[in-house]
Amino acid sequence: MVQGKTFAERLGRFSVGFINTVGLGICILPLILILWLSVISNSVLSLPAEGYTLNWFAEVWRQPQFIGGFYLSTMVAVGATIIGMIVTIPAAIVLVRKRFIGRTAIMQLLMSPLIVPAIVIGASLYMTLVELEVRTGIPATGSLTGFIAGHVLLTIPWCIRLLTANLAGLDEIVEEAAASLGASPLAVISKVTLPLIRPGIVAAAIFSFVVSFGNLEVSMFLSTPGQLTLPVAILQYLQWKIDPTIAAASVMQVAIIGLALVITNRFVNLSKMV
Amino acid sequence: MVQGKTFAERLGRFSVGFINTVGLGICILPLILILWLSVISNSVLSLPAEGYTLNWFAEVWRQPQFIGGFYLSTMVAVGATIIGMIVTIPAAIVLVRKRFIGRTAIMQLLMSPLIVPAIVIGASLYMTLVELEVRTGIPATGSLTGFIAGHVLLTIPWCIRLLTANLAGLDEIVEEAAASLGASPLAVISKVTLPLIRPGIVAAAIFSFVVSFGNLEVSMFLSTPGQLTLPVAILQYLQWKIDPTIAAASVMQVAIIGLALVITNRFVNLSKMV
Amino acid sequence: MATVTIENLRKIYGDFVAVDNMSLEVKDGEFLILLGPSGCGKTTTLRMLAGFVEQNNGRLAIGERDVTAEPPYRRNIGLVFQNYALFPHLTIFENVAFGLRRRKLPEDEIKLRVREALELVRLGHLEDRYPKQMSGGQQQRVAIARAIAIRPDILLLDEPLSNLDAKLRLQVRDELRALQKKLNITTIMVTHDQDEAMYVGDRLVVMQEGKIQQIGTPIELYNNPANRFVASFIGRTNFVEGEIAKGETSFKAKSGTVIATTAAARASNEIVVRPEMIELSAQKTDEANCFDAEITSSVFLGGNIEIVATLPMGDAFTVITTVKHLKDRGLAAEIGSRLVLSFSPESAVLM
Amino acid sequence: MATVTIENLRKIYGDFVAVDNMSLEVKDGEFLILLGPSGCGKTTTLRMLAGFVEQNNGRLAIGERDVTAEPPYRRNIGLVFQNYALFPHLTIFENVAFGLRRRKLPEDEIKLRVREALELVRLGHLEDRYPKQMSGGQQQRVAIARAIAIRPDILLLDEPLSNLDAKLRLQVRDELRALQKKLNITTIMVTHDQDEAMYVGDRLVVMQEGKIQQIGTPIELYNNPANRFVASFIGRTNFVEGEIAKGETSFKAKSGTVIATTAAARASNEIVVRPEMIELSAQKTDEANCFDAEITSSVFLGGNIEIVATLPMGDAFTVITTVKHLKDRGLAAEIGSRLVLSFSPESAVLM
Repeated sequence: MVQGKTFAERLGRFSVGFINTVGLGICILPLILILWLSVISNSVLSLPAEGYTLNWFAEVWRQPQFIGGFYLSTMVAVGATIIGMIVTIPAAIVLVRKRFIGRTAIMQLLMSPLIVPAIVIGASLYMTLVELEVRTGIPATGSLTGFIAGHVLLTIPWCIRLLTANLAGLDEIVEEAAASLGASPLAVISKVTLPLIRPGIVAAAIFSFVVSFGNLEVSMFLSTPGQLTLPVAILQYLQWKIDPTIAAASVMQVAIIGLALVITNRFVNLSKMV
Repeated sequence: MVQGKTFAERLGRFSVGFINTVGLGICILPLILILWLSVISNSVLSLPAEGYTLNWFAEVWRQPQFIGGFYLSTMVAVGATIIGMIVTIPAAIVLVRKRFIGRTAIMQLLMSPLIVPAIVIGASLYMTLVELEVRTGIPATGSLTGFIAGHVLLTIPWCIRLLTANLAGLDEIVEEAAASLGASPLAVISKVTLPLIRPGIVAAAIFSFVVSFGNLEVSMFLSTPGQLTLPVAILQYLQWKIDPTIAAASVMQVAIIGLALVITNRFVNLSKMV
Repeated sequence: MATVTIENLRKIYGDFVAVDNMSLEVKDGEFLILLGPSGCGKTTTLRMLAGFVEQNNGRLAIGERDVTAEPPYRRNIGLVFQNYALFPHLTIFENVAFGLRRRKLPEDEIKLRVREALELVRLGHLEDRYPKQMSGGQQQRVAIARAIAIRPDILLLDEPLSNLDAKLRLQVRDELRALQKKLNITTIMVTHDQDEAMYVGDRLVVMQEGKIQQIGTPIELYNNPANRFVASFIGRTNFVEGEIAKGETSFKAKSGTVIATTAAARASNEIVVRPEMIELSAQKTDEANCFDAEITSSVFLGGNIEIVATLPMGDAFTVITTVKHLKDRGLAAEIGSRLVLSFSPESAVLM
Repeated sequence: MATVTIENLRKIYGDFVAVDNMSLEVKDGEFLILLGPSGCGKTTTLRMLAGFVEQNNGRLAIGERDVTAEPPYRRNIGLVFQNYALFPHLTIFENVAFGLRRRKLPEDEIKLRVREALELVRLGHLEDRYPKQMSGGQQQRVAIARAIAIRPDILLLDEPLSNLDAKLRLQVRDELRALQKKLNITTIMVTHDQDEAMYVGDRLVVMQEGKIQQIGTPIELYNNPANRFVASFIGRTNFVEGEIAKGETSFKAKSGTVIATTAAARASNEIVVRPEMIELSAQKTDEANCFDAEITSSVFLGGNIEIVATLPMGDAFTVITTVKHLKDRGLAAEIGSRLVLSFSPESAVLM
């Protein structure tokens, strides 16, 4: 558009620029701060910085709960992502491609974990698992299975949302073309539908991983001593001691997720789909 | 599509049905359980039920931290939603409509809170506010302003995402038509763009409210004694006592959010846009 | 290569009757067109033939084979869609090979038949490209190659030309017609464009509101439209309201003008005169219908010229002729000039 | 109501020259068409006139007013888009009133002018509807009313008919032409459809690759195309390759056929003969170009008939004539039948 010149327009432009800058600043300021805090040499988390060191990152590795937390978080996130994908890919295909009674209702129910506060999900899941433990004698809280089951719940709405959006954008006519060429319904899905929604599948998997890896509310309820995810370990450490280790652990957590994203970005253009 | 008949197809159909049912079950089971737990008369949260009562809901209202938590959560959620919208509507318009250098980078930065674990955001925000308190002497943690500032951070990515999706779906040609009829850029936005992305604005506002209302990680860090949001209050209560009150409080939290959604649904079709 | 039998086909969506008890025989090797405005049921009929829409009633057969209950992937029908519907993740070669691989043919055979199909549409040199690297016309030719590579019993085309540019449309249209004649494959095409339909179709099925209005060759439909709808949909038409009793040979127009016709088979209150059947001249002719007229509009359309000539009684006739024809007769088609308009009684067709 | 001046207009996207140093004068009240295939720069030109695309070079003026640096909302141009671009959240009345409200006219004046504009497109009775409750043809008529209600200096139309059905397109086309003549408003329309262009346009600007190929009335472009591109884009054409030296009157085709022409203004190796300029007859004529030929293809197109006649030397000529014309001459257009083909030296135009 050609530049406008009236005062009102200039004011409008200025406000937009100002609000954008402030918004952006609010968003990235904490991340910059935590990055800074992770390298200051003060032994208690405070400012001004007395000097700079990378020791806190080494310190993270000396804390067994961080190592264990990192390991457990990764296992849980990977497990929840895989199981979530196995459940949601067929579900999404059925939801988008078939017209049946109650379709909208099911769609909304599958979305409900997005709306229900995570602490409610965590608490109800905890009670379910405790009940299960009491009844069957099989330990559920603190077990990898329990964590994964809980986290799958969190990832399902993300996966359904990303996959159904991708499927809805895929012209059904291409699937019809495949059928007319002799492809059975299963062949249509494996040869046409799945290859074409690969971006959606990758995006869903990444989001599942990120949501699961970063989750606190649900993990908190499911954790038992010695079986902590990284966010829970960070929380517990914070209750005990506030030093830059915690900033370093946070930075590492963000770095790991960021790395996963950068690697995936090499294969599919993430910014187009998230 | 006409029904297929081979064994492989039947197997495929069966698996899809099975996986769907299980997936759905996993999703709604905890919600049903918590609803049930909120009405059993056992004084400790356990099964089997000894009887049914609605007393726990009354009990919620006798707990000052729940009342205060509910009030604070609502204030924070409303505040964060309003400020989030003021910041993100112009930002989204600029991001979608203008081509400028660094546009993609800014878009990704604005999305970053979706990817960074909430506990990291909470921790870094906490440190920022503590630092601010120390430097300025103005109390930041536990203040409504502090809470809202923290929660706006959480709502920004949601708003940007929903608004940009809506804006991208709006044919620019309608805006050009308005300009050709003599509407200045500001008139185009107020008379055409904003009315047409109303569904996106409503969806963004709802999501902001829900995300803010249900948040635990950030609120946890910002809470001071006597200044708790509802999820933090529930968490603290859980550490002290496990009885059906907590289930009742959770049910009420979900009910409030659900009610907000139902009311909004009367004005815009939510299932189309979320 | 087969006949197609449609018997009492019916499709209802809620209250809306999309296709109403339709019966039709398509001959072996015929190029049949389903023609009509949007919503007339032509596409629904095609989709029922392909198996994507389930009929409420009726029987469908390809040759001797009843396909009424067959799923799409067992009907052995070649389909070409309006928006090409190529597989974007596969090369042109793999697009064309898709149907052959589903048939589990040996690799050598697949190569042979893909190359053959691509040669037919003159795209053999582009087999390693992806669909998005090609123009619309090329993509539609690939879609045609993909459909014929499986050697289908019949070919169904759903508005295959309407996504193409005006000039390209003519080219692909000519190719499509030549290919169909060469392969001699029974073909059913859906279109809303009468020019396209007349150009490629052996027979045209004109549909409206789910019902067949008339079936015939282009010249049959043009010369003897069964009703007002067909008359207005096929070619351009002058409608004249008035009245004629059974057996009479003169039609009294509302304006008072009297038009000579052949003996009326029945009473009627409307006739049509095709704009191309009207002759313009400087002097009176000895044609039964001969009127003085004034040119009130004249548009040059490249070769053709479209003239509106108004009679003293007020009747306006559109006349389509060629510039050459006018020149040969020494006529200028200037607005306001006066001339004589004449047409034979056979050209005044009863509605 | 104003002239439009385009001077040295140029637009470059990266390496791609969309519009290449274009200059053009549009007369007051003229209906000018920018015609060309997709990507020829016609839409970019229109968008620069409207102010939505900034030119790299050049000057634009409406009447005496230089609008080169004006933003779109101060150019006072009426715009009609391909996809109507109505405001879906406003009623028809408010859609048409939009531009008037921006001009802060009194409410009475707005009511008057909205009603007037809607009457012009015969939609006065639907002012309370919303766009989505209307058909495509009605929506486009509202878009036209909205554009003219602001009494713009000029009207710009961007493929206004291409989203409409074939039959509806003809109707809206006729209305558009009548309305433009009635209001006598300078109008520039972009289209890729030559029939549409010839029907409505006073003058046509044929564009290719960002450059103007020829400007002229339909009949000028048809009779004297400046180059091969214009010849093939406007109307149907028979190209004959061969050679002729300057001043000569006989063109030697590659096949060996000799074609009589008017004295060549320059040496050339191609001529074009319009299909409508060729006469078919049973006997030899005394026309300078007269050849025996065999009909190798014949397609009835409703009134017109398109015949391909092949000469003994192998040259194939497409001939377009009417069924009536053939009948008057007692010719049957059956494939395989032999007849005589003739055309005047003036009809063989040098490229």
